[in-house]
Amino acid sequence: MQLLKSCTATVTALTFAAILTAAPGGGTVTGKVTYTGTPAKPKPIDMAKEPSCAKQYTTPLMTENVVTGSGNTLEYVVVYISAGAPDESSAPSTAVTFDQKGCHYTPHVLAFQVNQDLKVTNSDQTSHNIHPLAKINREWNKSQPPGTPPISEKYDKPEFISVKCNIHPWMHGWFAVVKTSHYAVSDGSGEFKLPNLPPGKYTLTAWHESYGTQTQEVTISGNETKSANFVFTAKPY
Amino acid sequence: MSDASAPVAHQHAAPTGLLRKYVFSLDHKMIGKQYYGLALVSVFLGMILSWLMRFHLVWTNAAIPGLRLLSKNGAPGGVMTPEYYLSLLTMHGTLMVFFVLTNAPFAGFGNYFLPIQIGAEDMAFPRFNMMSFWVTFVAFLVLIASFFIPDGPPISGWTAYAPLSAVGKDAGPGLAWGQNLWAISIGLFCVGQLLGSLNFIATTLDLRTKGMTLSRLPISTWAWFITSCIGLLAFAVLLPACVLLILDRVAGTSFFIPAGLVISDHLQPHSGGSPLLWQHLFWFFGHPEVYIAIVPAMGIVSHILMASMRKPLLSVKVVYGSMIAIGFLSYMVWGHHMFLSGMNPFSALVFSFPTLIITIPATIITMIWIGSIYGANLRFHTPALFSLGFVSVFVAGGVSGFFLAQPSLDIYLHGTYFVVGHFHMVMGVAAIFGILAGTYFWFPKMSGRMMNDTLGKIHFWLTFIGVYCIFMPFHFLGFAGNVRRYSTFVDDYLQPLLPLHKFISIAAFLTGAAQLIFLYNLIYSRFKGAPAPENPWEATSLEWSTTSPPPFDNFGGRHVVVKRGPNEYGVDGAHGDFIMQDSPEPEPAAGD
Amino acid sequence: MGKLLAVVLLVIAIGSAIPILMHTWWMPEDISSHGYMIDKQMSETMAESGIAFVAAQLVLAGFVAMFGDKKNGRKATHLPGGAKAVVIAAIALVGTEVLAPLPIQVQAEQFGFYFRYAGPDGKFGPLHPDKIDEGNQNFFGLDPANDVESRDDIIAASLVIPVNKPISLMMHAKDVGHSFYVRELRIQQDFVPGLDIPMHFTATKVGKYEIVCTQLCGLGHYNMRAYLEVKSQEDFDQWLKQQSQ
Amino acid sequence: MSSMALQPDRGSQSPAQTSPALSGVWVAVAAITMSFAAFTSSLIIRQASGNDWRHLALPGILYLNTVILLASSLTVETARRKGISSLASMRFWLHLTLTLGAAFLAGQAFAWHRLRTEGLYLATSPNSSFFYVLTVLHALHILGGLCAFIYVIRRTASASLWRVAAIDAAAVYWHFLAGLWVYLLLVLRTRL
Repeated sequence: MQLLKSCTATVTALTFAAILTAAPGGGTVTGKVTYTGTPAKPKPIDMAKEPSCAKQYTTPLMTENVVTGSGNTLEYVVVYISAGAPDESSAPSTAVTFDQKGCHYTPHVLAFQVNQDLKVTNSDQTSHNIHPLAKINREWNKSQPPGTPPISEKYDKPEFISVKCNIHPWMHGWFAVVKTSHYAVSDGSGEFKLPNLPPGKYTLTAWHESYGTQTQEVTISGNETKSANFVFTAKPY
Repeated sequence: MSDASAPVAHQHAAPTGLLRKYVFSLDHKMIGKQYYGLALVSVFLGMILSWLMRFHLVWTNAAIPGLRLLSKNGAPGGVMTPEYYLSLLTMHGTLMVFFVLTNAPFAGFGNYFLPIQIGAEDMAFPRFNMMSFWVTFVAFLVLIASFFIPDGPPISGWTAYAPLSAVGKDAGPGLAWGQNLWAISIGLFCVGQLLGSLNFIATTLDLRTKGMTLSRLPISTWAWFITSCIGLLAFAVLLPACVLLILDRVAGTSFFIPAGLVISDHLQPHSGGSPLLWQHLFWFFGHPEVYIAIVPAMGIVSHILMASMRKPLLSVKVVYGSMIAIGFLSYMVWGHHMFLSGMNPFSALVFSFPTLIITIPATIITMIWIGSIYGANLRFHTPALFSLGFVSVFVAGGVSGFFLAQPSLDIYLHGTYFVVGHFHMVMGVAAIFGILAGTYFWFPKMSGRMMNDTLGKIHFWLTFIGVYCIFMPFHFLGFAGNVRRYSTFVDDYLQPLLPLHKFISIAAFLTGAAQLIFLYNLIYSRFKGAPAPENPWEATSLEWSTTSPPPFDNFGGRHVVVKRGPNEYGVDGAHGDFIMQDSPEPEPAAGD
Repeated sequence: MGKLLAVVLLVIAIGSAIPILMHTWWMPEDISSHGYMIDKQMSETMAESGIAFVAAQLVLAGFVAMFGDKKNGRKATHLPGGAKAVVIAAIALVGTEVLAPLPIQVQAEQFGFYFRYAGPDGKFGPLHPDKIDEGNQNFFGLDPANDVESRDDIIAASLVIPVNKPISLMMHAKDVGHSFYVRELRIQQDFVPGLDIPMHFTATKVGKYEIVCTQLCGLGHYNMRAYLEVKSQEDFDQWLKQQSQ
Repeated sequence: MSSMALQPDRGSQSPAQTSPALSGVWVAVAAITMSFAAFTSSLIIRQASGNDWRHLALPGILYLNTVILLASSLTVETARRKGISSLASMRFWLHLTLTLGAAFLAGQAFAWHRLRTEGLYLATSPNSSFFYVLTVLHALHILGGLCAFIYVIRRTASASLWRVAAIDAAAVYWHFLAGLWVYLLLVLRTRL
């Protein structure tokens, strides 16, 4: 009886493992995010009030609301499957980390899944308060003195949450909480990649903090790699 | 309510049930002890909070053992966060000002001794009296509850300046439910104090025993009576302020919140309110509150000083007059707390003048105390020491008040530790010395046992030296421009001041630890102290002509008849150099 | 008649000036350690207004005496330069007193100070609280897309001022109550939300000083500060030019 | 409790022969005056501080309520004077007062209802905020007065030894509330 039970368990585990390892064989969506028009110039940040941070920069840190690359590419755009994929039953067990270093959030936009562990760390010699201005999820506001353990939190509903530090008003970042495991944030060259998509018809959404959202449909069959590009309209102010 | 017209409760036997005797007691003596006990719990709680704050100020990034258990969010890994420091600051101030400085010298001792000193069997409205304590107790529980909610206690200080206190969670942790609990607690506290003051006034006016004319009232009763008049009007103003604050917070009104505020990126949905309105209402209460704390202590100390000096004060009538003047003027000076609030310079002048005037009666009283010591036969028992210590710290705290009364100097000193030093000296330490003097003086009467005098003296010297070590340097910090209410000193110009802060912190730990001697003495003497005689201090007022402790109806069915004033010291009495107020012996010639 | 009026004016001017210069009715002797600043301020104001007062009376008296009606039909003339000269002279005269202060807006917020200079156009753009976007360095809620005046406004995290020049600070709170305290300036003034409070001062020494908040404003109160940089006029102009680029 | 309350007055040994109930009420009147002074001062400051004051037209029923309340002040005075000679007559006048007081509260409730149907809620404008705060708090004090009358009526039914202090105290309190209401009505009506 005992043996039978453990056998069943092993078989179940193997089946799951098979499914999981089989999944990577799906299709991939890659693309590039660009803009047209004239975006606002990044502005230098004056950290005079916090000398321990200011001295870490030889040239001032610039604002990151709109970060562009050569060829009109746009960084920090969250691209994710907003419809078509089944809702994830469980969040990944790995935690994502949001670091505060030099009075600056790294990364500027952090995407993670609903119910996934979020760790906020403070690498500075000064206290920060992490204040994600959630509207759908529960809002919290916690200080983190230097040298204290990371703050652990979770979000149980999808939302784009603006994150600020009241002590250092220039600090600003975003949590992109999504309910799918298929998401990416465009990199310095505006590129993103969503691998491992099983065949199906999907709605792809791209979100930018200043320029809003765009969607497009994409159909995946087999192991193909499809391309989907987004173009945002930039405004000078 | 239903008992409003029944002045006397004690014509039947004392209650025997535990609940009626110790909890929902109608007996003013038990209610007085309950107030005192609540103040005792609050003062040690407040002191522990001040320890935590002083520790954090000088060892900012060090973990405090056990703090993590108190608050997970407030002390991640045991290191205090800036907001938790402010939470503790708020709770320290609120506990000390309301639940200690108002409760102990006024409601505590006043409840116990005012009826006895006027020869009454109880307060005028025993049911109101009981309600007053239990409402205050609920206020205490509501306040303490804020420690146990996730966001913690409010961070807006004991003055709860709007709009910080009015806008809610956007402005920081503790400003959601923590601030609600604070406002509810203070509102309830006002109700409790209003009931108490009403009782004190009616009792003093109507229940004096035969022969107890107003001029024969002991000076402590005078002080309680004046204080209840101040408190009645002051708390009657704070209560509406709390009501309006709560409405702004929960009902979306805009009494204190102006338009166009953006807090944590959130445009507040309010319009047109006036933050200065809160300041006016609060300080209209707040300044009289200083005298609610200090006038009873003045009365207690005068009372004890006469018994220790074995002579009356130079002029008791002048002290009465000065206390009344202080009470009256305290309603005209609230604006001096707002010199920096954008009042026009003319109003600053208007408020500066009575502020300087109000120092005159306080100075008169102080000079009378000091002048009366000339030619006295001082008995240096513990209550006397604390009374003399009171005079000393009151002078120290009063003198610094001269600086702050002048707008041009206040502009430099207002936001600094100078103010912290000033009000801790004149309001905190002085009133606490009054409470301690009263405790050592009246403990025999309240418990029937003497407190240990040697321990008492050790306690006095450690405390007396300790408070000067703590609060004098605060003034120096103030001159150096050290800003108060900072949880960490990050400014460049504050760095050279850190050693002085370290000195203050260590002095605070030691002085606080010395209070454990008092606590031990209190508990030990309650059960093991030497039995107290009826009149251990050879004092004259009526509480000393009944047993220790007094019977349920205070005088064991005896109808006390008062023959003379309360200050018959330094005379040729039948039992020594004093004559009791109710003593039937004839008036002797005064012999100094 | 003109001569008489002139004489009377002269008597008034001199009669008013003498007691002031002689200190006949003056403030009592200062016996505080702090009062010298108030005395100094009073003397300065008195000297400036006094000179202006006497000069105006003298000029008036002179003109009255010189330009009385001579009956011989002299053609009326205007002051050389006309109204323009008068306006310029008036601006120059009053301007040193009233218009000269450099207007700077200071906004206190959780938890910092931000300073706004009007920029080359000399005008402050209007504020729109709903446009505040701190992550994008828009601390004041300017709307450069629609308000032309806002486009050249200079926002700084430090208060940079020229030495020996009157400064007019307009104090504005974004969220809750704050206070502006500079020990060296002997200045402390609350920000009251909903009120714009003016404050005037002149710094007399070049250097870098700390501005701190002394009104409990929330969890970051202890870290709410900025620097006051007092520069020479040339350095200040240089800095301003650099900022407006 | 009531047995205790019926004990004869011990004031015989007191030098001051006034009743604590009466002095207590006067003290309470002082405190309530202070509270409402604080509220109405706040109203004046608030009216001047913002430009969002929307002066509301008071519902007409308030004037009827005022008449009712003033009438009840007369009836309670009659009750107090009749009480010296006839307990039964006093009870009648007290019942009448009680009814008028209840009618006043009902009238106030109707006034609140009227404002709500006009879309004027507590948080609508500073004027409506103050209207609700002042009228509701005044109504709570009226409720307290009605409780006092019920107590006095019950006492007249059971006590053979009638102490006049309770009715005196209740009457003082009631007259004060009537005066307070007229003051509040004027403050709310007047645009400063």
